[in-house]
This record gives sequence, C-alpha cells and structure tokens, in this order.
Amino acid sequence: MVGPGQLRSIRLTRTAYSSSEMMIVVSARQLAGERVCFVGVGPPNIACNLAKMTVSPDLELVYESGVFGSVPARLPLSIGDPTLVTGSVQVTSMFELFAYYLQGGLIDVGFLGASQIDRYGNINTTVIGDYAAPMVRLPGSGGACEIAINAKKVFVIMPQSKRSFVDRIDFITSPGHLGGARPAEWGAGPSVVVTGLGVYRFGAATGEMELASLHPGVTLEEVRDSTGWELRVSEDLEETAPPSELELRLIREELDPRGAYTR
Amino acid sequence: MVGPGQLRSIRLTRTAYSSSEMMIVVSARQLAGERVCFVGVGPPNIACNLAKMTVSPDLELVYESGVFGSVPARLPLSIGDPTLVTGSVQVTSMFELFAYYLQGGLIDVGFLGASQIDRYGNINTTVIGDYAAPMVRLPGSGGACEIAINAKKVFVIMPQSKRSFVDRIDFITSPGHLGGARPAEWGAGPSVVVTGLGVYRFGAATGEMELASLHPGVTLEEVRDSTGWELRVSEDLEETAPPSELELRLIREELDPRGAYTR
Amino acid sequence: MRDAVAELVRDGDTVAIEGFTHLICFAAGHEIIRQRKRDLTLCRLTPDVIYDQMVGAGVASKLVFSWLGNPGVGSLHAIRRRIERSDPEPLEVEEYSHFGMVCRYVAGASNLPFFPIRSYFESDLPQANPRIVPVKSPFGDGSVYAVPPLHPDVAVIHAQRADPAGDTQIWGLLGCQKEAAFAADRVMVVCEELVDESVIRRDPNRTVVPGLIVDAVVVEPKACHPSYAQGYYDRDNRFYLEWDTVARDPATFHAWLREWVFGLESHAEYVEKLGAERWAELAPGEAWSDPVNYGRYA
Amino acid sequence: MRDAVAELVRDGDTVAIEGFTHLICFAAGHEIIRQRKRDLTLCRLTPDVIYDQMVGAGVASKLVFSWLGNPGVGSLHAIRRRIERSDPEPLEVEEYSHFGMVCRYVAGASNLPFFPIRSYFESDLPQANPRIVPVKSPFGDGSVYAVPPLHPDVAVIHAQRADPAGDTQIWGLLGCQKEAAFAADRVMVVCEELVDESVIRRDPNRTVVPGLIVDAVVVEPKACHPSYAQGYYDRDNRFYLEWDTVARDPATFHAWLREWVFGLESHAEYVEKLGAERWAELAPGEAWSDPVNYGRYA
Repeated sequence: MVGPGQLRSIRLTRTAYSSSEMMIVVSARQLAGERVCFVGVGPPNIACNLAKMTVSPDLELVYESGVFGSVPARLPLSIGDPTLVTGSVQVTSMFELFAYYLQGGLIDVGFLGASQIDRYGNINTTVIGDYAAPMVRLPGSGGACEIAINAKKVFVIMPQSKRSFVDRIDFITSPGHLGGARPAEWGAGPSVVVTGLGVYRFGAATGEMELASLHPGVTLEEVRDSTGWELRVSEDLEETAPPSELELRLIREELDPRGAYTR
Repeated sequence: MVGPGQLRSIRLTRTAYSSSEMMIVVSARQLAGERVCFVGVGPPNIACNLAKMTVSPDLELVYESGVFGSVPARLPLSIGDPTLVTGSVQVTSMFELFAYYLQGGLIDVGFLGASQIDRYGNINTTVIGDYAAPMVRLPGSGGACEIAINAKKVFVIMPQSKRSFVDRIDFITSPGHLGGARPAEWGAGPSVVVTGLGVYRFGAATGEMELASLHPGVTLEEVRDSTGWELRVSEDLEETAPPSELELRLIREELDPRGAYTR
Repeated sequence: MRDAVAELVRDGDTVAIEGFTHLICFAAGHEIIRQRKRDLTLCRLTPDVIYDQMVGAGVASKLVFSWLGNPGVGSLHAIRRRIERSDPEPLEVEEYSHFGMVCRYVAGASNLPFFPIRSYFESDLPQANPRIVPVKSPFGDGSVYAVPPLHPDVAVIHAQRADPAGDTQIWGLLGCQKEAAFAADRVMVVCEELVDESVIRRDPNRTVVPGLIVDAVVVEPKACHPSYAQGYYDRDNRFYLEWDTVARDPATFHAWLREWVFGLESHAEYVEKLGAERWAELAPGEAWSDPVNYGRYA
Repeated sequence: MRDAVAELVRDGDTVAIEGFTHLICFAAGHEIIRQRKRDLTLCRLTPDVIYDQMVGAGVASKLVFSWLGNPGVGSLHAIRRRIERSDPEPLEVEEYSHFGMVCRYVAGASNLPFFPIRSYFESDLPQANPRIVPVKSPFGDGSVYAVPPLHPDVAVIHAQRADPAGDTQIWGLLGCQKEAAFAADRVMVVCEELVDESVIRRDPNRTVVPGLIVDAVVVEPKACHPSYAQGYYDRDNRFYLEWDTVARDPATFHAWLREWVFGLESHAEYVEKLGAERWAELAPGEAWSDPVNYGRYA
C-alpha cells in the first residue's frame, strides 16, 4: 500500500501504478475541454502532455519561463529547459508573459503545488512556522500568487497528510476561495485538488473543499485521518477510475521514460 | 531677403544659404558635447547628422519609431523610413523606447518643433483657437509632451513671426519653463530655440527666453517685430556665424542632395 | 479579406489598425470602406493617410489618437474638415500623446485599470481629455499621470509572415502591434506571406503575436501600400505627397475613393492597377540577417 | 572578468545577476566570491544555485527574490541555513512574486515611482513585505497592488553575443534581462562570443541591450555552467542534482568553494577542470533559424 501523502511508488503487478502516476492521470483527465494551460515543470507538465495525447489534443501550453507552443524533444527537467524553446511557437519576455498571457486573462487553467492547503483552497508555499523566524523556509510564491488570482481555474496537485491538509495554513501565499467567496474580477479559483488519496472539488456556494472521489483502495477513514479539518464528502462520492493501460504506457514509454517524476 | 518666420530660401551667390540651412547649421553646432539625441524627421534629422559629421562625432541618435543607432543610406523622408532600420543597432517596441530610453532618462537632447511658443518655452502643437472648436487643428503631441518633460534638454527649431512667438499660446501641448521654474525631477527643459532670425536661450533664474544671437543681416527691430511680447535681449548679443563652406557642402551634397528640407 | 472584414468588423466597433509608419494595413481600411461600415471609433497613434481615407469616407464617428498628420508631408485634410468645420459631419476626438496611447494598449493587454506615465504635467491635455488624470504614488513620492486601458473590439495587424494558425512574425519597426493585438477582443492578421508552421518554429523569438489570440489570417501581399513592409517593398513617398493634393478638395477625394476603392473588387486589383513599374520602383535590395542556432536538445 | 568585477561591483552594492534558468552568469558570481565582496544585496527572481554559492560564501547580507529553490531539485541549503538558523549569520530577505519582481525592474527601467499589478489580494505577502501596497485606480474602478521600482547598482547580463561597444543579442528565454539592465546604474555584459558590430547590425530586432547602457563587455565562453546558453551548451542537470548534496553540509559546501572558486584563477580554469568529456555531453545539436531580409533602402 502507498501511504497517505507519499509519492513513493510500489509496483505490484504489470497494471499496478504509483501514487504519482495516479495523480498525473487524474489531473490529465480534468483537462478535457480546456484550451490554454499555464504549466510548471514536473507532474503538471506530464499531466498536460498526457492530456494532449488523450482527452485534450488541442491543449495549448504556456510555460512561465516565457514559452508558448513548446514541442519538447525530451522530458524538460526544469521550467526553463532549452528543449522547451527549440521549435516552439513563441518566446516572450517574462513581463509580456505574465502581463499579456496571465494577467490579460488568456489562461484557462493554472497548476499549483502546495505545502499546505486549507478547506477553502488557500495555499501556502512560503514558510512553515512564523514568517520572521520560519521553521522551514519554503520556495515562496514564484508565479503562484498571480496564477491563483488570474487564471480562470486553478488545479492543485499535492501530497496529502495532516501536515499538508490543515485547518489553518501558516501563510497565505496564493488565495483560494478565502472565507468562501472570491471577487468577481478574479478567475474562479481552485476547482480541483488531486492528491495521492483522492480528488476534491469546491462547493459552489460554500467555496469549501469536498471529497469527490476516492482512489482505488483508499478508504474514507484514511482520508479523514489525513485531513486537518472536518472534511465534507460529496453525496455522489465516486471511486476514481484507475489509470488505463494506455495512460500508463504513455507516461512510462513517452513522457517520463526514466521515471524522474513518476516512480 | 528671407522674410521673418519663413522657410523659403533664396540663393544669391555660391555661399548664400537658405533660412533652413542656417537653422540646421546652428542647431548642429548646439549639439557639440551632447551624447544621445531623440530625433524627429526633417530639419532635426539633418542637424543631428551634420553634428555627427562635424562637432559631435559620437552623437547617438534615437528615433521615436523605435530605432537606435541608425546608419541611413538615404535621407529618411519619414520618422519610420525603412532605411533607418536596415543596419541599425537596435529596433525596439515603442513601449520600450518611450519607457526605457526616454522616460528612463537616457536622452540628453530632444528636438521639438512648435506652431506657437511663449516666452517660457511652453509649446503649442495642438490647435489654433479653442480646443473644442479649433480654427486650425494641428497634429497634437505625438511624443512631444513626454520629450518636453523627460529629455534632459530640449532644443526647439521653428519659424518665427508674431503668429508663432506669442504672448499667450492657445494650448500647452509641451511644458517649457512654465511660469519660470520646473520641478526638479523633470529634465531641464528648453535650452535653445533656433529660428530663421536668431538663437534664443533661457535665463537661469527667470526661465525666460533671451535673444542670444542674431543671424547675419537680421536686425533687432525685425526680431522685435516678429515677437509677440517684450523680448529680453542678452547683454552679450552676438551675430550668428554664417554656415561654413564645409557645413553647406555636407548638407547639399550628402544629407539632403534633393533639397527636400533645405531649399 | 472580404470575409474577414465582414465577420470581424461590426458597425459601432472600436477598431485599431496599428503599425507605426511600417506595416499599416491600407487594404483592410479599404475593405472597411468598401463594405460601408458605420459609426466606428478608430484608434491609432498616428492617423495616417488610411484614416484620412476612412474618416473622409464616412465610416467613423470618433478618432482616438496622439499625432494627426500626413507624416513628412503635412495635414490630413479630410479629417481636418470634419474637426474644424464639421464638414460633412462632426468627428469626435479623444487625444493622448504617443506614450499615452502605447500605455493604453499595454494596460488593455495586461488587464490593468490604469497605466502610470510621467507625461502631461502642466500640459493642457488633461483638461482637453478628462480620461488623463493624476495618480498619487502609494509610496508617498509624488504624483504621475494615469491613462485608462484601451480594449479595441478589433485590432488589425499586418505582418511579413504568419502561419495558418495565425502565429505571426514581424521584423523592422514593431510599433505597438503586439500590445494592440493582446488588448483587442478580436484580432485580424494580414500577411505578405503565408508560411508553414515550421518556419515560425525555427525562430520563436521573432514571433510577435501567437495564433492563440488571432481570429482570422488573411494573405494579402502588398496590403500596406503606400506604407511599407520591411524587406518586401518600400514606402511610396510619392503617394503620401500626392495625397495632400487629392485630399484637399472633397471632389478629388471622393473621385479617388471611387477609382481606387469602390471601383475595385479587391486589393489584388489595386496592386495590378498601380502597375508593375511603380512596384519595381518600390522593390528594396537585399540585406539578410544571419541565422542563429537554437540547438537541438533531444 | 576580474577587472570588470573589481571596477563595477562595490561592497554594499545592490547586484542583480539575472537570467531565468537560461544565461545565468555563474562565472560573474564566482569572481565576486573570489574577490570577497561584502554586504551585497542580491536580487533575482529565482536565487538559483549561484546565489546559494554567493550567500553561503558570505558576500551578501540581503536577498531580494520571488522563488527560492534549486529548480527541479529542491532547496538551496546554504540560503536556508542563514534564513532558518542564522547560520553562520542572519540573511535579510525581501520577497515578492515573479510578476512583482519583473514589474519592479520595469518600473526601475521606466523611472516610474511604482508599478500596478493584479496580484497579492488576500495574500499574506503584503504583510510580510510592507513595500507591497494597494493603490486605487484613479478611474474609480477598484484597487490593485503596487510594487516599488528596483534600481540595482549593477546588473550582470549574460548573452550569446555582443560587439565591442556592448550591443548585445540574446535568443531563447529572455527572462527580464533587458528590464534589469535598463533599471541598473551600471551594466556588465558577459558573452559567449564577441562579434563584429556588423553582425549585430544585420539583425537589429535581435538586440536586447544597446551598448549605450553597457559599462563593460567581458568575453567568457561557457560562463553559465551549470545553467546554459541556448544553442551553445545544455543545462547540466547533473550538477544541479549534485549541488543538493554538496550544499547540505557546510563542510562539503566550503570544500566545493575552495576547489572550484578559490582554487582557480579564472573561469577558463573552471572550464578546463570540468573536462572535455563533460562539455561534450552538454553540446547541443543544431537547429538554425532562417535568415530574414531587411532590404537595402538606398
């Protein structure tokens, strides 16, 4: 069994899959029908490229480093890998990328990671502990704060545990549904959270996270034990469909053959 | 005789020169010791290029159309002539040109023309008459308003008459020395006005225009008859040195062989 | 061109045909006249001869601009007649400086409510245009001016080349085409050459506008005459000079429109009518850039 | 490099070595360490491994940034030691988001007192950094946030090529090098190749920084390792991975500095020490852009 919140993988049989693979596959499926995605490196990158190969062939990828229309010839190991540039459609300054693409409203989906998230999808990637004297200094916002505000939707991919799904985050780096509502001129905010245990959506009226589906083999109890607040559960709770043979083959043979992000 | 304020030329002998040629030559001489010049097309362009060939070989030209380091292979007939681009050092967007070069403080001298000017060097290029119902609709600011504020110095080249040198201009397009002083964070404002009759400078304390030199053959009376206010005259009033043979040869043979701006 | 204009430009729209001296899409303006669009608000830093033609032809009720003239020649007479004498009808104007207009496009493209700029102090422009207002620095170090965002309904951008998806490359003067395109709701790209996507992808740093924001791509060579396309044809200075005479008299102005716009079906006919000799005069020589290596990272 | 750093970088300066993943001038950072500069304020969107080295080496007292990490790997341990445990001394931090940092450079380059941005709403960043403040739109349509201009004393920009006057061309990721250079008082350009002015002039649209604002040009091939120069060499991902181990322990960190910085006279020695085999692994293939015609207009 893959423990809650852990990205470590385990291979039982030919069709077994790692927690990361599950997260990537689920994220890719959420991209069905989306057009323009602001993408970071790592699992979101693999998810976006998997979506292009499966549910969303017309998906356009915008990299925060200033690249639009990449056709990477290898798995990019950083957000600014040169393989993202060669053969792309446009390379632009970071000012223009953030101002015209992101703040200008062209981004349908932005992916964010999180060290801590609360029930309203507010995200902390700045510090654990007090800002002035942190126990752990995390990377900070990068582009996350502006993605959270300006992308039309936000997808969150993160490991889940009582330390990451918390009642009160230590620092709001990127606002989610605040106390339950967002200003009209912002994007719609977090719409999906994908963890190693399940998939979460947000109540339209409440802005509060609800468990929408459990990954195969995960129990509701495990999820509750890995959540730092009284979790709402959807009335239509489903079981996540496991990765298909095709999805796994594409990840393992094409998108991450060395398993840099998926093992 | 060339009448006051007129750009029409007359050729008497081999060394005779037009009013425009006089204005260009005088403007070029003012550029001695200057480094970076924001230049419009027409007489200022010829003056700048003449200065590069004579008093100011290291002068750098910045064209408002977005070109730095032009080496025009022919006289450009518009500010955006393609001959300004081919072989230049940098072509940049207009945003970056105005923001980084001009507003950023890199421009030592900006050239302005004027339909009306007052004693403080405030300039009108917008309307003659009332703004809402103008007798004559002039071109407007273009880049003049920001040049007037952000260039370190401003040189004005214009024809002189009682209609252009006025006590009160109909519209302030580009601020000069206002009522006599400028905010410290602006450039120093107009420093020289060159007309067909003479050269004017501004009193350091008063910000008011003073006649500094009379072109050859022009009388003080003529100048006063062509000025709409009680003109101050420098105690050191000089006679402008006439164009040299070299200056005229460069203008006529190299810079404007068809006489587009100088006849 | 006909279909693109019919579909993208609607009566009452705010339209920006941008290009600073370079790449001004006259053919799009002519098609708008030919289709007798009405009540347009025309935006441009420099209402060039094309806007004189459009305003004189009656397609516009308002002009948003920063410098009104026939560059290097003088006045735009048809526009002046409407402003000075309401002849044949009034023309509303909204006026900025060049940098003010550029910043309006930047603010529009960036979804900003205003853009700060160090211009306009002690000028009469803010009195003439109440949309130019002071804004205090929140850091307590004085005021600057603010201009509002400009969001054209349609931007028309001409380029040397584009691919079928609308990925567009320009070299030479860039003006504020990128900013205008990103600020607009609908974008029409007109190009000298339609190229394969692989041409664009071999030099992504040269891409000015991505197909993502482009609604129509029209292949229309020589569409900028009498303006120019760097490396393709020269500016036709003779036309600019002659326009001064044509536009001075409403009779010759409308005769010109009848002959060169209404009398023709398309820009291809205009190109043919102008004649091979004129085009030969406007042909530039060659001055090629060097290729650069992007590297193959596989 | 030695002379340029000695002359342009002074103790107490605010220094920006920019480049987003691409064209990060490690060689300049190493020379600053070698010359034992002190009390620097280091600015960068992404304090990469180079700032971990500089901060750990003790040249800096303050960091201005937006994302602190070893991209694609994890943490910057030397910086974290100073922030979390003041080990061996405290490090002041001033923190923005990426777009906030970019806008600070734009404001600095444009001589604006502030830059408006639609970020930071409901985030704790403005509480953590009092220089991020709300600003009301003067058009009455709500508030945005403002960031203050950033004016580095020195900006270090690496480029594929420059001419002796400092006219500089870059392709591939552009980051915010242009903005940082125009915002800075002094600019140091480091390039892979020094080219004749005519190479620059054959493609003026590719020029990012004009010699006008450049104070020193240093020719230093491979100066970006383990970062990369598009078309010249690849990113050395192995180095980034290994750095995680090196930097975790102060002992191995300082041993690395002794071996690779203090133990060497110049970047040329670093290149040699790294070895031909490693460089061969990092050599990219070829992917050339097409030349474009600017036209000869005489």
